[in-house]
Amino acid sequence: MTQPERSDIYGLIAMFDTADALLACARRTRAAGYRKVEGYTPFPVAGLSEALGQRDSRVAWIAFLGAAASGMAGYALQYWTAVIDYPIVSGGKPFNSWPAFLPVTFELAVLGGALAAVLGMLVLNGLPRLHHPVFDAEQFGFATRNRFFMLIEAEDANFDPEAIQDFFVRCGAREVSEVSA
Amino acid sequence: MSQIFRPGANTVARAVLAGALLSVPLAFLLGFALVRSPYATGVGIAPPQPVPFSHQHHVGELGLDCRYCHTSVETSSAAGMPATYTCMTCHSQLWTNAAMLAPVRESLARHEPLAWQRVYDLPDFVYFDHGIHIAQGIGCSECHGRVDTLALTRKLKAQPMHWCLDCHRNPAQNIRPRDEVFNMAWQHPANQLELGRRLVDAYGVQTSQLTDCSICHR
Amino acid sequence: MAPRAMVTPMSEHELAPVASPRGDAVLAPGQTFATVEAQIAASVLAGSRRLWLVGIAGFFAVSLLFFYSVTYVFAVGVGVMGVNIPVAWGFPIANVVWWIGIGHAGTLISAILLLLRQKWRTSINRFAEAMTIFAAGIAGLFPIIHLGRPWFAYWIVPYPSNMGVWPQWRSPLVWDLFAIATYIIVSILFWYVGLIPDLATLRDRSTRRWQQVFYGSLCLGWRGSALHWRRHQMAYLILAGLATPLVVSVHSVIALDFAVTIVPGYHSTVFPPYFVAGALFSGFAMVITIAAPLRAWFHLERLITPRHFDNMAKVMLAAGLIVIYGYAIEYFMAWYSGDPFARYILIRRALGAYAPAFWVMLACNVLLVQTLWLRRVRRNVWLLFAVALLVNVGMWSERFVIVLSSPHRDYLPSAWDVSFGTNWDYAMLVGSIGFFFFLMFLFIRWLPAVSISEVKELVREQREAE
Amino acid sequence: MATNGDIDAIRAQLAGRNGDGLWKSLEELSQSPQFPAFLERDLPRLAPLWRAPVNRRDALRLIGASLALSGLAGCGRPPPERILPYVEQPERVVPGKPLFYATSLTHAGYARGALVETHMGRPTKVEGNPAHPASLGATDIFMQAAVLDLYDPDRSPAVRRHGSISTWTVFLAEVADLRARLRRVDGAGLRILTGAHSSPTLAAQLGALSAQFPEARRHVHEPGARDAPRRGARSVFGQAFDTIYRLDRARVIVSLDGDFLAGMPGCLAYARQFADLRRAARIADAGRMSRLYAAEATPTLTGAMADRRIGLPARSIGALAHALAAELGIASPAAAGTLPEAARSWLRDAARDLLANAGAAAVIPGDQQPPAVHALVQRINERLGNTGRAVLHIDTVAAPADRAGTLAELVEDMAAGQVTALVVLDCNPAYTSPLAPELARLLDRLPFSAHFGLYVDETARHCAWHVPARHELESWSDARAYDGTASLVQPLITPLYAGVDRLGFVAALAGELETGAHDILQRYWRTRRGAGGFERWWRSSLERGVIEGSAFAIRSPALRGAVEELPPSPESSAGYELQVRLDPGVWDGRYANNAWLQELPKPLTKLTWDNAAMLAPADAAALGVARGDLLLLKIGDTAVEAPAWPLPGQPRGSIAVHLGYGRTQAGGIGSGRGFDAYPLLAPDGGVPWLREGITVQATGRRMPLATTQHHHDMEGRDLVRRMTLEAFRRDPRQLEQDATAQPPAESLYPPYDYSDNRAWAMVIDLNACIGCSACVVACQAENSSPVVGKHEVLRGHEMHWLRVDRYYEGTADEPRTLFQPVPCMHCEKAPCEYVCPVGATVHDSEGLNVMVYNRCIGTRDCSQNCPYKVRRFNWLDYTYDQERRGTLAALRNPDVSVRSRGVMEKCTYCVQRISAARIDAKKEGRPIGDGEVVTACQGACPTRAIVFGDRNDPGSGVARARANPLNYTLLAELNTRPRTTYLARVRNPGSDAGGASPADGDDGATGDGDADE
Repeated sequence: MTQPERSDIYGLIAMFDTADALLACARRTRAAGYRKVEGYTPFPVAGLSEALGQRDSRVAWIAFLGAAASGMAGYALQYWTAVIDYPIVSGGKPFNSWPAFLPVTFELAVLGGALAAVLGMLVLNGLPRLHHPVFDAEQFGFATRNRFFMLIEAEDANFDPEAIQDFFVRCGAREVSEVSA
Repeated sequence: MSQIFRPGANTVARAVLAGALLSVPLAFLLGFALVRSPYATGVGIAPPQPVPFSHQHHVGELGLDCRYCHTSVETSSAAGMPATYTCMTCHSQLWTNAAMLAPVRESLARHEPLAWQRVYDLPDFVYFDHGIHIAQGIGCSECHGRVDTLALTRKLKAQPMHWCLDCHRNPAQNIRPRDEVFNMAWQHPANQLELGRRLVDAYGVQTSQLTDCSICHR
Repeated sequence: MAPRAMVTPMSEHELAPVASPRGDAVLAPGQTFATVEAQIAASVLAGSRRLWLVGIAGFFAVSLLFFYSVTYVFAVGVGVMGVNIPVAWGFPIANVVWWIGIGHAGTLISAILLLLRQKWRTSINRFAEAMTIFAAGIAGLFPIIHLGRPWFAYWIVPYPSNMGVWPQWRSPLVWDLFAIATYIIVSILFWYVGLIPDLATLRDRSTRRWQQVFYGSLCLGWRGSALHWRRHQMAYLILAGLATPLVVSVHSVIALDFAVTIVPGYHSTVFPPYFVAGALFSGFAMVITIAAPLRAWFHLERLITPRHFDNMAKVMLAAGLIVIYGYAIEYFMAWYSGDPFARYILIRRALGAYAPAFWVMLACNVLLVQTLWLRRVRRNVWLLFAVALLVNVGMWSERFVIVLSSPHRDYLPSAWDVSFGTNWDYAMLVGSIGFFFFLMFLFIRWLPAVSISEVKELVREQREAE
Repeated sequence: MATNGDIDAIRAQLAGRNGDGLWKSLEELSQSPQFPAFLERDLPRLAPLWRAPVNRRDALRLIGASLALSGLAGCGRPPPERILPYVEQPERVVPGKPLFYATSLTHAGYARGALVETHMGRPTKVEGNPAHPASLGATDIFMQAAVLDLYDPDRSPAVRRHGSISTWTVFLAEVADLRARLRRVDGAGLRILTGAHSSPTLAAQLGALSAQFPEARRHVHEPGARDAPRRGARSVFGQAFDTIYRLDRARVIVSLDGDFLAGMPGCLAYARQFADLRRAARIADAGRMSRLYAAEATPTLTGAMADRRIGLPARSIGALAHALAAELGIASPAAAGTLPEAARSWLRDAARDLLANAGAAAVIPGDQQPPAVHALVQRINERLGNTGRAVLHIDTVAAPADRAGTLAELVEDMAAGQVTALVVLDCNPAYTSPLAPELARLLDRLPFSAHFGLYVDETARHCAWHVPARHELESWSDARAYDGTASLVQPLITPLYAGVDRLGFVAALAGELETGAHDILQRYWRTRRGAGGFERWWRSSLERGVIEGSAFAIRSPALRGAVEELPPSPESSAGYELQVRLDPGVWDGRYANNAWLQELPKPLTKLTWDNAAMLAPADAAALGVARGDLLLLKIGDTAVEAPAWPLPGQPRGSIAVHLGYGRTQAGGIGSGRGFDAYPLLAPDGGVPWLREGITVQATGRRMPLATTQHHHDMEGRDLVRRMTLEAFRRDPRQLEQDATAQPPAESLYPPYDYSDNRAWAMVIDLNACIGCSACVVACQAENSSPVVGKHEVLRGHEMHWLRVDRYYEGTADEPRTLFQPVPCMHCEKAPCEYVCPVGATVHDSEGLNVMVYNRCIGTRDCSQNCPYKVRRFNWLDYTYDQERRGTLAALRNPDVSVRSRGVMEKCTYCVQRISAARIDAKKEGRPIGDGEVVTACQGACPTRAIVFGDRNDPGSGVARARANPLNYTLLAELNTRPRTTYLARVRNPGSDAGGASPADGDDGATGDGDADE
């Protein structure tokens, strides 16, 4: 399609009354050929992100890697300090008393995993981001309370305000407004 | 609804977050730097002394042997500081009325000891024994550096515990022939390690024992 | 009390609140997004309350007692506490174990119940988590207070010191450091991650500028987009998955402080599971102790329903039974193993110098708990509150008995002696409790004590339930 | 107690300072006017924590804070330190190397040879002098504690006249006047009162003085004087003798209340000889040991070691002696009837063994027994042919009471106004006598009275003049041992205070002002020995610490007169008897200000800092009192309040109290502790130690008593392994079989291999250990262990690294007493180590369980996990006060770290001595020889019960001892693999059937050969 660049517009946003309405609309976006779509809800709505065709599970992998790395580092630290750097006889036990090294290894693995998961989530979500165009949208304050929003970005290949407008209306949006970039 | 924050806030927020995360390692680094700094170790600081004694002059130029003043260095844990009489053996003849030496003459006259400022001060719970190090072929300069080049005595090497351990773990890297111990100018040969290993065996240095806590702490 | 009026376009949920299908709902019937939000947010955003001021002032005074006595002990030496040879571990250690135990319920509710898809957790997990963080934090202080040279406490941390020496990794005390520190950090992360969306809600509810900035920056600019939620939920689930083994490991490690020694009365393989159970036991007791007044005070009756108390009581009962099993096994093993030393100490426990504490422990943790079999007790909030309170007392006596009584009759009769707390010990114990509630008060005033977004999710599900 | 005024003032001074600043400011404070006073009041000398909380807290907060801050300041630069070299280096003094000097320390007038360790002129530690007959290389608690007395800040620093500071010269002037006045009257009215002393030089001086003043009289007052033995000797020999013993020649010893292991001047030698016939090595080799019968009126170490013990009231001992004599056919079989059955069977067996071992036995009467008993026992020994072999007579050694007047006579004369001038030479009659109050009153009226002593004590307070004496370690003198051997006393340190030598003082009285003690001493010995080669002789005598061949000759006087009848044993229902004994710790009160001795647990009661009224548990029950309940002891019109101490083995109807407490002018440590028992002594000469017909009643009040052992039963745990000699003979390997019967728990980990290195180990022979506790004080002295005070001992905070456990078995009336010294076991699988989070206690390659104080953060997990509970913790700052008071800091062993608050400490096997030996050996390129490292406890032990050395050297004593079949491990079932092991206690009670009499066969204990082959 050929559309003039609308650089002063971030996208079109629609407000829905219920999660179900939003979900229903979301399920139709892909059929309608929209790709750069985002939904906003006050609580996680099951199925929404799938409906919008989002498949990102990198957080899990990041967490797993974090846990594995810091766990191994933990054991390595103990082994190096107790066996290589300064071995001292303590209680007549061998320098590498591996059973006694496991608790710390485990705790560090958990710590690493948790930190990785949270940081990963923040980074992937691009947080912190205190300022964002979508905050300018009318009524958007209710997105974290009891209203449900859907936004189609100007970036979208076939972005056409009028078309999107009545697409949203057809989906039963309570009101549609423009979000300036 | 309207924006609460200006666009710049994003960068600020991220900077703050990153800073918070980085501050922890930075604080650690600062600590390390501090305890290793001359402020803490006293390296290179020549404390004021009653008499501006110059090792450079007495040892470097006149060639006095360490043991002439530090008499008990071979026999005892303490190297020993010269009694006023020791100074006066020469200075009753030389520089007999040099103003610089007035405190020495006074000490003799009043029979009051000279009060020197410690330069190397190990903690009281460290029991370092000069005698055994000398006997096992550790030269003065290994720990004290080229004292014979100092016009005013100052600490040339910080002496933290891990520094002691480095040598106690592998004395071969620092040990030297016994007859070179008091030779300040002695240089480690190229084959030091190989020479060291021979000396360690010859002098019966029991390396396995040198890292025992009880070797230095009681 | 009433939520401030808001300009909200009407949505049919407000028009026709749905009655919950089952009588025994997690939430009271007729809840809507707006109402839950209002109820929860009210406690935070509404103007100051006299009751709150009085309470926090009182607890602050008690915390001062804590800080004074700690300073004194640091200044003069641990000798002012009731410790000696052979009883070299005293109140501080008992307090660590007790506080850590209390600190366990939060994570359990948030993590394990989340994994078990227990919906009823949503109303209580948030402040339970806060409780966990504060309790664990206080627990983390006591080992330091216990030290002879607290100013060298950092030597237990592995760092490249210029002494060239390292921690001694075989020591369970080192494991403690890592366990407790990890536990505190993970709890905070878990709590904060769960808090982010609610902070956003508060940002959008608040009308005063400073509140908007405050909550706005705390929520990191949360937008609630589907992708945010997707990752958020994944991270949250992973945290739960990690926290669950963690919470078990923490009190097991604490138990190992005792179990790995050869002190008769400490040296017992049953300690780890039995300490963990004890932790949940005292933890849930503390949750109830806090939930009951909180609910009455902020009128959260419709969020925290009798069913919550019922469930918590059941968990308490279950944990209590495991604890009782632990007591029994201790005695059984002492008899069965034929170890004369263990036998002797367990008898002295019941009859010796520490007998009073021992019998208090049995009365509270064994007898009293049996009342929880009765639905009437489980459903009567204030009755349950009383039971929970006494269980806390009983659990402290348990820690006290284990820590102090065991070494006082160990191997060589010539070395036997007894030791009891001095005023400083009691000052620190009472003070730490005061400090804990001081922190709780700050929390309920500044942050939503119940998870808004999760309750909303629940509301939606209840609507679909018809 | 500090008024808040003080505190605030100090706070003000401290305000706004931190770290080093505060530290320094505290330094300044110590000079500021109010601080010393404030220390006086709030920080009694050695232990900061004696008094009740409140004000102490303020004081300690300052200290604690400053320490905490300086601890943090530790991160920065260390505070600048100064080095003070000698102006003129003394010969042989090498900084950092100790020197040992031979000298003598006297106790109750008798000398024991000592080798004193000095660091650059500071005496820090006393060892025994092997060349000296009364020491044989061993020491007792009093010798060990002498160095603390030397540095005692409470010692009198100046001459005093009527209580205010004066000078020696002023005193000399007055003495000159006095002498002028006295010369006119030939010294009439001059009296000299001394304690017991054995110094030949002093005797000569006093003789010369009497020559100057014919009319002057001398009096001797020694509370522990041994009059009864001498009076007894005189009654049978017509002349006073001292009776001494050679117990290595006695296969059978019968003690009639005679505590030869502790009470007597020769006790160190006796203990060694006694042990030589009983130590495990000998039992294992020869299967034989001597047998000790002990009858005693109050539990003593001798009774604790006895194979057959019987407790009888003191008043019945005489009857027992008589009955024994009767059994042996010396006396007419009279009084025996009134003795209890137990006593009679004891008697029969004793008599049987004595007869069977005639000539190789000794009967030893107690010093507290009346002369008649001694007389009778002399006859018994004579009859059995023991005299001349195990029992020897020599001329009296210490200043004999019979050539001088007694204190009673002196007081009489003073009352009668016949005394114008009195000189009191180191004794303290205004306290150590029932006549004290009267004497004090009379002293105040006396025109001239001078007191010469270490302290401004009770007597000094009532004398016009007080002259501070020099401590023995500061002065020149000489003295004789129990066997007459003379030895020199030489100064090891320049006097700390303006003290005067004893010899110099007496010389001054004799008008001789210019010659010092050293010259006087040399002059005397020149006259005795002749000038030829004197200097060399003098040097060698000084170096050896003994004067060659000065021992008294053995006399063999003939018996005279007939056996005198002894009163039969009175009915036991004759009410309570009261025995007054010398305290095992503070003796007659002279050591009351010695904190080491005060805090040393008394061997049998384990009581510290107090004395008590010891009574039979049965009597306590009858009176309805328990430990610490205050009793009112009444005799006539004197009444004393004393806390009750039910003591197993104390005979019923008999109460024993210790002297030496209740002092008012002892100093900061000793004043106001316990109760004064002197008023209970019989005022007349009579039998001073026993009072009949005393009434006892409970007051209903209590006082806390600080004891270090609360539990006295082994609870059926096999801690002190013990068996009879018969059992051992039947099956010598029985202990090893026990060990193999229940092998210790297996360990998952392989044992660490020490075979390629030295492996230090210690073995303690429970047959030789007599429980005297010399090792405990020696350990304290060597390792500078702090004293904590009664308040802290009550809280279980005592700091002794080595304790001597005392267990009872049997009945409360006739208990068997077991001693077990418990140092650190240095376990190879040490439970304390693996629980330490910072590795502050770990193993070294020679198998020592080392404690790194400077790494310790004070988790105390190691102590929790130590099954032997040998670790000690610095609960509070116990060394602060010593830091403040220079003299006490000077006592510290420079080779041992000073432990700060919050740090764990424990027995190190004297690692500092091991290091010294290792370094010397390395320098000389040789291995460390066996016996080259001697631990402090080992060196002090009178009986050589402790063996220490390298387990891996098969020739070493310790290796041999570990191979002894009696060797066993304490709590072996725990599998801690200790390096310290014990040799099981073997008793030799024989049996009524007369089996296993020590008589059968010759165990080499005959002839005159020393038994330690």
